[in-house]
Order: sequence, then structure tokens, then C-alpha cells
Amino acid sequence: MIYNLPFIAAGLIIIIGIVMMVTKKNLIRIVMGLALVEAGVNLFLVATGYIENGIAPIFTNSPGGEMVFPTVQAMTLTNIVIGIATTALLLSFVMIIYKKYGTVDVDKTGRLKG
Amino acid sequence: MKSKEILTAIIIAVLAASLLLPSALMVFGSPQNDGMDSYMIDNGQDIAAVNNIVTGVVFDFRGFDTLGEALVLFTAVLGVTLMFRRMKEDEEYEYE
Amino acid sequence: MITGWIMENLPALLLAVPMLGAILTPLVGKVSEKGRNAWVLLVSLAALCVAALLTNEVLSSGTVIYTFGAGTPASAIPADSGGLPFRIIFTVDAMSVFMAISASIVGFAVTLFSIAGDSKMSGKDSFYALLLLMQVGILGMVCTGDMFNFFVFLEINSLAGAALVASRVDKGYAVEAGLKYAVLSTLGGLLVLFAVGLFYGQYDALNMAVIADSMQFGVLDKIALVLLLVALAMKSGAVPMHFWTPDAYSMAPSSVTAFLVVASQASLYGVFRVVFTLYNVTLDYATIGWIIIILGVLSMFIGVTMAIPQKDVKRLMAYHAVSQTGYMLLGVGVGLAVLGNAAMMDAFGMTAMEGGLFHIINHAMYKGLLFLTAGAIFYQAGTRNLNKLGGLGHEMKWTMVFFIIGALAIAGIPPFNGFASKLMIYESVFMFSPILSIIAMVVSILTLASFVKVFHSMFMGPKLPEYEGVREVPRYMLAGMGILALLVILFGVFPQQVVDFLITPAATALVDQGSYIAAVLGGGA
Amino acid sequence: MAVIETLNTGFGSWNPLIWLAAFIIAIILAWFIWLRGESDYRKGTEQTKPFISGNAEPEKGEVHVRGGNMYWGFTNALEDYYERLVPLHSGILTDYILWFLGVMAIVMILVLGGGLI
Repeated sequence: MIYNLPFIAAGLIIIIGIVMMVTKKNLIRIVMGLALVEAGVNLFLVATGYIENGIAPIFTNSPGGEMVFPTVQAMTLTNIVIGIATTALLLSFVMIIYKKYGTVDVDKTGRLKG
Repeated sequence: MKSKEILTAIIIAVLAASLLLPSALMVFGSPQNDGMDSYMIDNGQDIAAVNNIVTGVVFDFRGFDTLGEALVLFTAVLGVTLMFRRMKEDEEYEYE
Repeated sequence: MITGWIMENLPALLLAVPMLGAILTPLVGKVSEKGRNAWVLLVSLAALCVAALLTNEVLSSGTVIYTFGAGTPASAIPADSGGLPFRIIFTVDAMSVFMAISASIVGFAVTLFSIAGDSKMSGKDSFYALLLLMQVGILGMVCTGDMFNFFVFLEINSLAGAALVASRVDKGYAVEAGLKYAVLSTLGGLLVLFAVGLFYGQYDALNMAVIADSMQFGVLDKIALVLLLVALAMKSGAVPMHFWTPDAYSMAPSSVTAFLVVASQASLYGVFRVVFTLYNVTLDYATIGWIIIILGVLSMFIGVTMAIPQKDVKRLMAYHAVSQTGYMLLGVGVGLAVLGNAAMMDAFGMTAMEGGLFHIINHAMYKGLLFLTAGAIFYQAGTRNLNKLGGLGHEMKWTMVFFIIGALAIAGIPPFNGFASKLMIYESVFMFSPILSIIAMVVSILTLASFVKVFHSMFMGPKLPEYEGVREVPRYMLAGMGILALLVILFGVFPQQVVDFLITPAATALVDQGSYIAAVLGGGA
Repeated sequence: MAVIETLNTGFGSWNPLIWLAAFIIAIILAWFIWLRGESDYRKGTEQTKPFISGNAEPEKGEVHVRGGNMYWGFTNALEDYYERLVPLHSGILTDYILWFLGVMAIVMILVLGGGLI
């Protein structure tokens, strides 16, 4: 039906995120790339537990039939919160860097070297 | 800088291939079932007393992960407050 | 009764103590500053006690299993699980307690040092809470037997670490270092999670023992192996992925840097755990072993040569930390490369692994000590620049003695602990490949050379007028350094006892995949 | 006694206590020699001033050999090596990410291609 499309989409989102992280010059975009990688990993996790024509694993008013796997959904929920926390901390770092250095260009913020 | 771009492209290509390889090898819609998840679905109502199995997994079976998740959130909050604190006069070190 | 309860719940207490301590620290800090210092000290001492009890328990009566949320925590497969461990299980074996005890000792010494050493800093409530959270992350990583749980603690570890690195803003430099650390370790963590997803998709399991039991080493497992191996090796600071290490180590407060060494070693533990427990002989051990050896040799050599021209003392020590990580990778890599060959394993493989593991705890002690002395110098002199420092030995005699102990230990001079583990690595690696052993010795000599430079430019020379007011550091800082210095000497004078008591069980636990699986799943695996 | 403290490396052994004893004896010897030194040495007099053939003593800061001056010869001899190595530590986050991903790509090729070779 939709043969393996979610896996391909997850892989593509991760790759887009990685490309963004290594080609963009703006620190905020790098953090956004990281958020994209995270979204891709989340999609991959959820997709591993799907059963064809499955229903959500909720018994209340359940129409009956096979249920999709609950563990990966729980893991994804956990990872979403972790991702939000990480992104918030990273963006606050970028804000301080902008305040102190006056730039968010990745080439100009590399002052620790050698 | 030309060679660096080519190198970047090669790295991205290899990684893309290896991250897309699972999509060719795994079958979407019929996951491997060694009993863990079906057991949770079958017995989750008895063990954890929930109708929503995902809730049962998040707060009971894998509740310790949820505690860890709350700690990550706590860590990030502490980190952000540490970043935006009011600093003392001569606290910062002039790095050279 | 209470002792029985404590003994039963040791693995949970190991995490619960610093966790609760971290959550209450900002509250206690609101009441009084002195009270908060005492509280943090108390919590980290309690964590050390729990770790010691757990070490004793595991080494005397075998692997401890702790299941969260089951009827009886000690049951490997809980009664309600239908024969499968679907709850989160802590599998604490000899290797785990080995890492946990070394992390707790360094954690206590660091806290003691930091009470006085970071007194000039603002925002210390959050600082101490983050320090304890980082300890939670490290201890969780080394004790857990669940892949996703490992990822969660990895994230706690790296986020707390990044926030602590950035904590002294230092006109933006520290924040830059923290950003680099956070971005790289988050990317690594996400790739680890992808690998966890691959395991789940194949085996419908998250428990390490279950995954290890059904490991096929197909293409997907190979991808997962590479993701885990490289991401965790990056977090442990192996060349050529070490670039964040000098930045983060040099810009963090010194007490944090000493603890970051342990955090990196927790990732190193992750590499070893994945390679030995999850895959063991199913993987192409010669290839992976050689990859780890090459990473180790590169780390040793590039780390030490980059250290020699540095002028910031903590940056120099950070490059040495990279270099010493190479020894651990080399020792364990040699052990891995001959894993399937029982004769070679008996001849030198086990000794190489024991040397590599012994080096982990030795490195945590002496490198922690060195970073703390650098912090003491920075506390008094106000600079870390070797071109500006000089003549401090006249006043800071104890700091100088501690520095000498640490420097001789890292250079592998007997009778300090660095020599014992390096000797084991040299001799066993020589049997495997003489050239690697010679490189390791050359690196050791270069290490000594660069520490002679540091010693001379910090402590020797005439009293300089700009450091007229420099005095010995406060007692708390000396006590923190003293604990580590004492351990450096003790481990150096009684190496065989330490090896017998801690290291050999750890190496055996690492290699013996079958007993790990049997401890969780029961019966013969 | 000797057996307990000896570290077995699998090929030989090493006894740290003998080393320690030698260490302590050396320190005692040094202390003994130090004790036999000049007895008319007085602190705070002109004896403690450095003697530079009657010339005025230079500033303290100029006498001290700074850290940056040490191993100049070493780094200069290995200039080619350092000229290649140091620029790699460029301080730019993007480069660091690329190194990480690059190593991952190489190891991926080695491990996945291992079956083909």
C-alpha cells in the first residue's frame, strides 16, 4: 500500500537535518537542523511499531482489531520532551553568544581554536 | 574550498545510503513481534489498570524513563536560568 | 529492617540519592548558602556510601538485578511479565560498579573542592543541582540494562554537562564551548536513538540482555553498531572527533572539568558495553577491534602532540585527557581484536583489557587531581596562561606537591598508579604488535616532557611581583585534592590488590556475555 | 609479603614497594645532604640575593623562563606536522560536525563493506 514510505521519509528528514547542520552558517539554523534530525528519528521510532490496519492501543470505545505497538509511542513521547528541552537550552546558548559576540555566524563564533 | 564541498557531499551520500538502507530492509506495517508488545496489549489492562496502553507504558512499565524525561526538562530549566542569571561585577574571565 | 530495605533497593538508591539531592538543592539554597553547601556535600557522600555498598554486594554475590515497578525488584523476569522483561531493568555487574565507584569518588572530591573553589561564582544553586544531575546521568548510564533508558541518561549527562561548561559565561567563550559540546553530543545521542529504533524494529526488545540473546549481526545490526560505536566514541573524545574536548574542558570551571572526565568515561563504558555485551563474538571482532585500536593510537599521538605547544594550562591538560583515552581504547581494542581466539585471549588479551580498564579508574583519579590543581592555580592567580604564570611554588606548597603526584602518575612514573596500568598495557600490547607498544611508550615520554613544562612555568622561578598576594588555597580545596592524591598513591603502591578486587571481575564481566544474559533471562543462554 | 604487593602483568611482575623504599631512601639521603649544608646561611641578609657579577638584578619577571619559550625547538622541528594539524582545530562548529559524520561514514563503509571484501 504505502510500501515503506514512512521509513524513507524518516531517513530523508534526518538527512535534510544533517545537511542543514553542515552547510548552514547561522547558528539558529544549525539548531533547527538538529530539531529536524530529532523529528526524523521520532518518525522512524513511531513507524517501527505500526501494524497494517492497526488501531490505536486504547481500549475505550475500541472498534476491535489489531492494535499498533505502544512501546515506541511511549518512547517517542519521551523523546519529544527531551528534544524540546535540548532545543531550548541550545537556543539560550545561541542567545548569549549573540549578546556577547554580536553575531550568530558560525565562522565568526569559532574563537576557541588551536 | 572545492575539495571540502566534494568531501561533504561524499559523507552525506554515504550516510544517506546507510540511513535509508533500513527502509529497504524493514517491512512497514508488520513489525517483528517477539511478544513484548502483544503481552503489554493483552495484559496491560490487568497489570496497569489503564484502557490507554500508551499511558500504561509511559507511566507504569517505562515510568522510570518518564522520570528521566522530567529530569531532562529540569536540567534544561536549570541550564537556562544559569545562562540568564544576573552576574557579579568581575566574575567573567578575560580569555586570551 | 531498614538495613534490609536498603540492601534490597541499592541500585535504585544509587540514583535516587543524587536525584533527590539535585531537586532539593535550589530549595535548600533559598534558605541558606552554608546549609546548601552542607547538603550537597552530604548528598554526594551518601551517594559514595551507596556506591561502595553496591560494589561490595556485587563483588561478593554476583550481578544484581533491579526491576523498576515489579512486585519484587530482585526478580530478573518479574512475575507479571509473561517470561519477558518488558519493564526497565538495571543490570549491575562488576563492570558497572567499577565505573560507579570511580564516578562517585571523583564526584565527592569534586564537590568538596567546589565548595570553596567556585565561591566567586554566582548562580550556585543551579550549579550544584546540575553537578548532582550529571552524577545521576553518569550513574544511570553505567547501571542500566535497557537501551532506551541508556539514551535518556545519556541526554541528562550531556545536557547537564553542557550547561555546566557554559556556566561561567566568560564573555561568551564558555558558552561557545558549551554550544559545541551540546550540539555534538545531542546529534550523537539522536543517532544512538536511531540505533535503538533499529534494535526495536528487529527484535521487539529494548533490554540489552534480550537483544544480546537474539543478536543476528545482519545488515541492520551492522548499521546500529556503527551508529552506537562512533557516536559514543565521539562523546568519549577519541581522535579525530575530539575537537570539542579541549574547548569544553578548558572553559568549564575546574571542578566540573574533573567531573567531565568521568562523564566522557561513561560514554567509553557505553562503547565497551555495546561491543562486548550486545554483540560479543557475533561481530567481526578483528575489524572492530582494529578500528578501536586505530582510534586509540590516533588519540594517544595527536592528543599529546597537540598538548605540547598549548599555552592555556587547562587546554593542555584537556589534550592530555584525549591522549590518555587512547590508552584505554588501545588496551580494550587489543582485547577485542583477539576475542574469538581463546589461546591469544589467555596469553595477553585479558591482560590488555585489564590494563585498559585499570587505566580508566587511574585516569579518573589523576586527571581529576590535575584539573583540580589547575583550578587551585586559577583560583589564586586569576589566570591560566602559562606565559604569565610563574613562581607559585613558593607559597602554594601543597598544591605543588599534589601537582607533582598527578604529573608523575600521568607520565607513568613508578610508584604512582599510572605506571601500573601502563605497564600492563605495554607488555600485553607488545605481544600483540610491538610497534603499538612502542608508540604508547613514546607518547608517555612526551607526556612527561609537557608536564615538565607546565611544572616549571607554574611553580618554578622567582616570586613574581604580580602574584605577591598569592597564598595557599582554602582547606576544602586541599581536602578535595588530597583524597584523589591519596588514591593515586594507594593504587600505585597496591596495584595487584586493586586489580584482583575490582578490575579482573570487571574485565571478566565484560567479556562473558553468556553470564550477563543468564543473569537477566535465567538458565543457560 | 613480596608476593602480595607484586603486580602480575602476565609476563612479568613488578613490586611497587621496592620502588617506594628506594624513593624514600633517596629522599632521606637528599635530606641528609641538605642538613650538612652551610650553617652560616642567614635568611633576609644579602646572602639570599642572586649574585650576578655585581650587576644590578633585573626585574623578577624577566628572569623567569615562561612556558611559551619551552619546547620551541621541538615545535619548530616538527613545523610541517604542526602546520597541518593545528588548522584542523579551526574552532568552527560545522567542521567539527563534519569530522564526526566523516568518521561515521568511513567506519560505516568499513563495517558494511567488510562482508564484500
